[in-house]
Amino acid sequence: MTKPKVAFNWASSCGGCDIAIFELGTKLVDVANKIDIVFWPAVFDYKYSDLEAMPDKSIDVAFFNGAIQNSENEHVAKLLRAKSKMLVAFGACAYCGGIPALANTTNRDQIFASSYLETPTTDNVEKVLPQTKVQVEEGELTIPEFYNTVKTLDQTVDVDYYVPGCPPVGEQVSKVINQFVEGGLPPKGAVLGASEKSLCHECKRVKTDRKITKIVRTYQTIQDPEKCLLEQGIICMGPATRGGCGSICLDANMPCRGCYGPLPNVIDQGGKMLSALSSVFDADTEEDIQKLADSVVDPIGTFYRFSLARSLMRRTKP
Amino acid sequence: MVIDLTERFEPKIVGFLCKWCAYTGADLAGTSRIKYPPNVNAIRVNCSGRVDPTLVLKALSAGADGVLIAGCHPGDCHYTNGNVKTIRRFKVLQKMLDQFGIERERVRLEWVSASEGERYARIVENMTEEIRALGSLNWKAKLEVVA
Amino acid sequence: MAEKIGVYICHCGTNIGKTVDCKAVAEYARLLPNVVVARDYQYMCSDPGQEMIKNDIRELGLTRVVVASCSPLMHEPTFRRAVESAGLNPFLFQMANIREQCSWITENRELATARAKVIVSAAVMRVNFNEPLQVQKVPVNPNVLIVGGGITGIEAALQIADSGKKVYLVEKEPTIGGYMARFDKTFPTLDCAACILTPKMVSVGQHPNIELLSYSDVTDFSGYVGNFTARIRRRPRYVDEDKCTGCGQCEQKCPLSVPSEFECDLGKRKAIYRPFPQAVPSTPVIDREHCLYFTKGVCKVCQKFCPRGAIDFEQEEKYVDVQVGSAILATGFDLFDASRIKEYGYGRLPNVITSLEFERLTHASGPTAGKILLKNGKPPESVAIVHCVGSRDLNYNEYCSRVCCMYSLKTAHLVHEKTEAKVYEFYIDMRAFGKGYEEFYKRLLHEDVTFIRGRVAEIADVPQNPSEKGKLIVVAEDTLLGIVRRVPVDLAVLSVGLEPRRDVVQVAHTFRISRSKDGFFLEKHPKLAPVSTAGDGIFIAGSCQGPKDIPDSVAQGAAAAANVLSLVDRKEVELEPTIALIQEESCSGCKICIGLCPYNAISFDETGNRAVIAAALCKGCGVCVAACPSGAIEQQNFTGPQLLAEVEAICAQ
Amino acid sequence: MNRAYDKSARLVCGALDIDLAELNDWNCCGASAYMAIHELRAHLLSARNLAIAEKEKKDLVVVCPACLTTLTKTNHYLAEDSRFKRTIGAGLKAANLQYWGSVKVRHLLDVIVKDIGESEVKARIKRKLTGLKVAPYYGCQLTRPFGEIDDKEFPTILDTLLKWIGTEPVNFPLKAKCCGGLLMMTNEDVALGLNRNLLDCAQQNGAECIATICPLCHMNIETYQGDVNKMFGTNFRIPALYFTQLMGLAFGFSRKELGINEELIQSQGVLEKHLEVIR
Repeated sequence: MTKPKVAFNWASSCGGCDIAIFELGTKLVDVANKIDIVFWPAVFDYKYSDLEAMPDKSIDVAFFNGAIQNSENEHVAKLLRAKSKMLVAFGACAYCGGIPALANTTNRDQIFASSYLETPTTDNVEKVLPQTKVQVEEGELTIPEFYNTVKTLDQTVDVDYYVPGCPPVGEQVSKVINQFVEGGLPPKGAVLGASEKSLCHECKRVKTDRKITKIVRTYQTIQDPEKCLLEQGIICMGPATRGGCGSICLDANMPCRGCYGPLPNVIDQGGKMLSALSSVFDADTEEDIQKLADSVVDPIGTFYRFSLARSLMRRTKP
Repeated sequence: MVIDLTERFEPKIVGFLCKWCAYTGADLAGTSRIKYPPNVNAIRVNCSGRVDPTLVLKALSAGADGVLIAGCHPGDCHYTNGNVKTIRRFKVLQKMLDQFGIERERVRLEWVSASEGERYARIVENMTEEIRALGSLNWKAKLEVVA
Repeated sequence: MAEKIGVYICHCGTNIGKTVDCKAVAEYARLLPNVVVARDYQYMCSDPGQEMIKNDIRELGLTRVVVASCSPLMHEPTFRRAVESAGLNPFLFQMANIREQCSWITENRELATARAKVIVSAAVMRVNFNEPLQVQKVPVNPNVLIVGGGITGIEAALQIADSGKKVYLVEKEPTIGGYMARFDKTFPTLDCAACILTPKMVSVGQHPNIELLSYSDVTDFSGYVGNFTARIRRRPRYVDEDKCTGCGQCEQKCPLSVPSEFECDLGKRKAIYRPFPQAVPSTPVIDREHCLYFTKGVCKVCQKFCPRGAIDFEQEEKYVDVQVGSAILATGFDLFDASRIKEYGYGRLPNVITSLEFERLTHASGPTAGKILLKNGKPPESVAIVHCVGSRDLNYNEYCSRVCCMYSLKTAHLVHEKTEAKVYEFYIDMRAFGKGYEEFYKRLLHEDVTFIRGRVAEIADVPQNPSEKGKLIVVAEDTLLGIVRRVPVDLAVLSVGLEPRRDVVQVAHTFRISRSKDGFFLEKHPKLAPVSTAGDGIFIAGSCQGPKDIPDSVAQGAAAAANVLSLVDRKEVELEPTIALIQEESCSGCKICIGLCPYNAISFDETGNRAVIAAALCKGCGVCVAACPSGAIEQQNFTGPQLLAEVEAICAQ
Repeated sequence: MNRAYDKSARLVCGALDIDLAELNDWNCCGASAYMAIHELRAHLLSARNLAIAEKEKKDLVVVCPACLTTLTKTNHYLAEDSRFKRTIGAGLKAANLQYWGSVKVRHLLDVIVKDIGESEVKARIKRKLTGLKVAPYYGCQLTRPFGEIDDKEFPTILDTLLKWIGTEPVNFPLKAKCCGGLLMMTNEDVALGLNRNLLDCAQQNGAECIATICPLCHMNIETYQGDVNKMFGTNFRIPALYFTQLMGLAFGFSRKELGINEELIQSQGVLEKHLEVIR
């Protein structure tokens, strides 16, 4: 039996998804033995021209991590789509936009201004901003075009499967790769390597009284490690987030931030979490409710930390 | 007077009306032949407490210029306190919509009893005027332009 | 398989057709996905209209039906029945309201037609996602709760009890009888109120099928049509109803006299009392606020003299739960508080009195034994009767209280009959619409009463000339003469209007029924369902729905009784299946929903680690559906996909 | 005589620690005549004041009931009528102003009685006005048409304040009746008749002076007593004092400071009977 040809790509992301594959540790060797890696720029020296040279559909499966934030990301996404039989959105960024998609609360001009002009450490007297083309003595230099709005992979090209997580946990990664090697894949469009139920289902903390009397941030309180964090006033995205990660954040006394994305029946993770959270506010008068609502700082950053690009609104006012 | 349709922007407003109070109130406005702008398209729900914020986000992202949620006055809810839960969600939603850059005039929570046809008409009229002044939201189309 | 949808656009005569181009809407609908037939017709609710739908279901094999016509509150049941009779599940039908919320709100045909298209497309898109549902049938408990023992409640109670059904009649006061028991004569026949009321009160007291719970109120009312539980608070009388014979010894011996509420504080009663001698039940009640034993710890004279040992100072408030299938609210009205109109001087000027005070003055068993007297004990030489006090006045109540014109005429007649006084009636319009009422007005016109058409501006005590000294000066613009008149009188009787009872908000909450703009309870339909409410199984009758005279109140009491009996004899009722269901495989057990249900219908299954909804308790508000972060709860007939389809259709236009 | 109202109101507010700041660049409220001639422009004038107040993050306190009514009316219309709001908005924009509707308009009397309260007022009393019989005269505009301060037809708020400062408000059934207002210029006979009724009622009920809250009422009562006497053969000499002047006396300010003795009908005799310094 020929080993499946596999590609890994890193687009707009932190690189954690590539690390996640290394995290397989000794298992990585087993995995590597079962597959034939044909493209993995994070690890080996591949050029896009190598990829372009491959025949269409010659790669069996491409794992694509990272969101689409510039023309390079988009180009490679399209390229990999053409060259691969199956394309997998790997990790929160490719699946839902991830942290990079929080850029959708602002826009290119503001990002450039902040990065290249306004930060105190920036020394840019001539106020030079990135240009896609620049003429130098040696000829024309180009860099990719930076987009106003970050997109998910499937908003750019057709996607076969999704693997959530920031990054996907190691145990799930090896399971997923095995699914591709050994078969047993669900129908196209499915989310792999995650549970069909929310994180609450696997969370070991005790849930009792669903009443939120206050909202605090993690540094403002000392957590009870046995009790549900929501009941302690810490916004935990667990109820509105797929499980499967093993609730590792909760074990470290940190709330779920929602990286495993929305549940199967849910079209907008943030909207659902907002609804669930505010429904159990322990306040009945408009005034009291307002007070609690005011203590939710940065709703977008809280409810859509990883899924803004995949949300209904996608970004702030265009 | 002939109204020139091409000139005036007609806001598209999605209304979620609870069947006990607001929807009946809206019916009463009609039965009383009160004239008001036909810009709110009503979706009947049993209680304003059924209105998942996702539905509001859906409407705004799909092309609505505004969303009206209308239920029974606090204390008058047919289901005791469904509307209180609506207030809870609405207050946080409002805060989030601020962040999204959506003007507060576009998404409103109002109380209309079954006998307040006049009030319903006034609310719709007022809301239509305010959104007309703000202009179209047109989220879906604008998203594509700024990509 | 794609659905086959039939769309029917109703003209409703010209109601819709005048402003909506129904043909154009039908043509538009024909092009919508899955629509196989779209027709427009004059009256869809007519027999031929309904037949058209049934035929299409049979012949074209329709799997979904949309009718665009009036509000679903009007004809949804009609069309559901039609669809069902053709073999389609009634919930595969969707109604689009293009009348109340479309054709009637604008005169702009272009806008109305455009809007009708949006409404129809939303219904069509939604109906694709409609699912066949089964209605649940539940038995009807034949027992009936009636709240309020005035003439309306009495009439309803007797009608129902006579048919052999059990009635729980709850009355807040120590006795039944309501306002009617305090009136002297009734218009226009001038028969004595007590003579016609007290026999009925006695019948209530003795009826084997009526359990009278006086001095009590309903604090909680839960359940659903056919199966309600009412919690009734029984306030302590401190007199054992079973032992007391109503001999009246205690009242005679009680040393303490206080102003009598029944007599509008014009007369006295004892600290242990019956509001009036013919009270039903005849058991007295101890007024804890005044009773010397309760205030000072001494006395107990009544206990000493009671031949049956019925006095029980240890009695406590208690709650009883009764199971009923239906309820009639006949909670009546309150009189407008005349002191709110400061310029009329009620409460400030001694000889300005209300019409109810007048009733007590003129009542033979009242504080003056039927003599009409001023505060100084002298008979008045002139009397002004002021209409519309608190009625037809935007500052207070916009509505007409309906009874005041007629009782004012009666007041005039009684003053004329019993005194030598000159009588003036200040009215805005004379409304004498009932049987024999206009004739009564004619009679009064001949009784030497001066009718002045003008709303009274003020009742002053600042004289401007000697003839006004020591008098009340009634100032009004006489709109027939076009001059301002100042009429000096000795006594002014304010014909106060009728208002919702002070506790109307609380009662509306307890029974979860709506109120109309004027504050009275809201009927289901002003013409066709005047004693029904939006709450199935809960009926309203008499002045709690709006001001009514005695004949109308009695008629409504009987009408409500007929409604109740019809419900009881049906034996079972259908419940709307719009309840919430949890999809077991999607529930994560996060417990967000558990505390949200106002009916405690959601419980947690610890072993299965998931929430469970008790279908019988769910009333379908959908709060849990909106809150569930897993999207695991759906509300039947209001599912996410159904509502999203509507939103999308509206936004797509 | 209106200067006396201004002076006394400022002194009283100072004593009560009410920090009054004169509205920057304020204009006429648009009352009376302008409202009748061009309603929209009158509202614009009023809205301009409101907008300036909002910009300065202030609420408005007025002593003139006509200003109160006009400003409140504009506020009400703006809150209820979105078209009106847009029109006014456009007008304000021309002056680089905008108004969101956050400004509250209050009458000083209302502020003193409801916000400052009995104990604060009583704590500042330095002289007794015991037994001074005062007719509390509200005029027509303080409570009408909104009735936000007190009952529209039979207010008692001034009675309450007068009691706090030790005077004896008499029964004055005509307390909210018309003083004749601007009719004094157009239909003097009617206006004088109305005035006579007021004076007569005050005298019948034993009032030694009339406490006023409205500059126009005050002027009519004071200036025209002679004409009333001439026309009706009466002999009224009832001084009128602003409520702030009476408060100022109780608070220990000198008559000169309060503008007392500037009035046409001297109050000296009446006041001297009752004033005594608390030692």
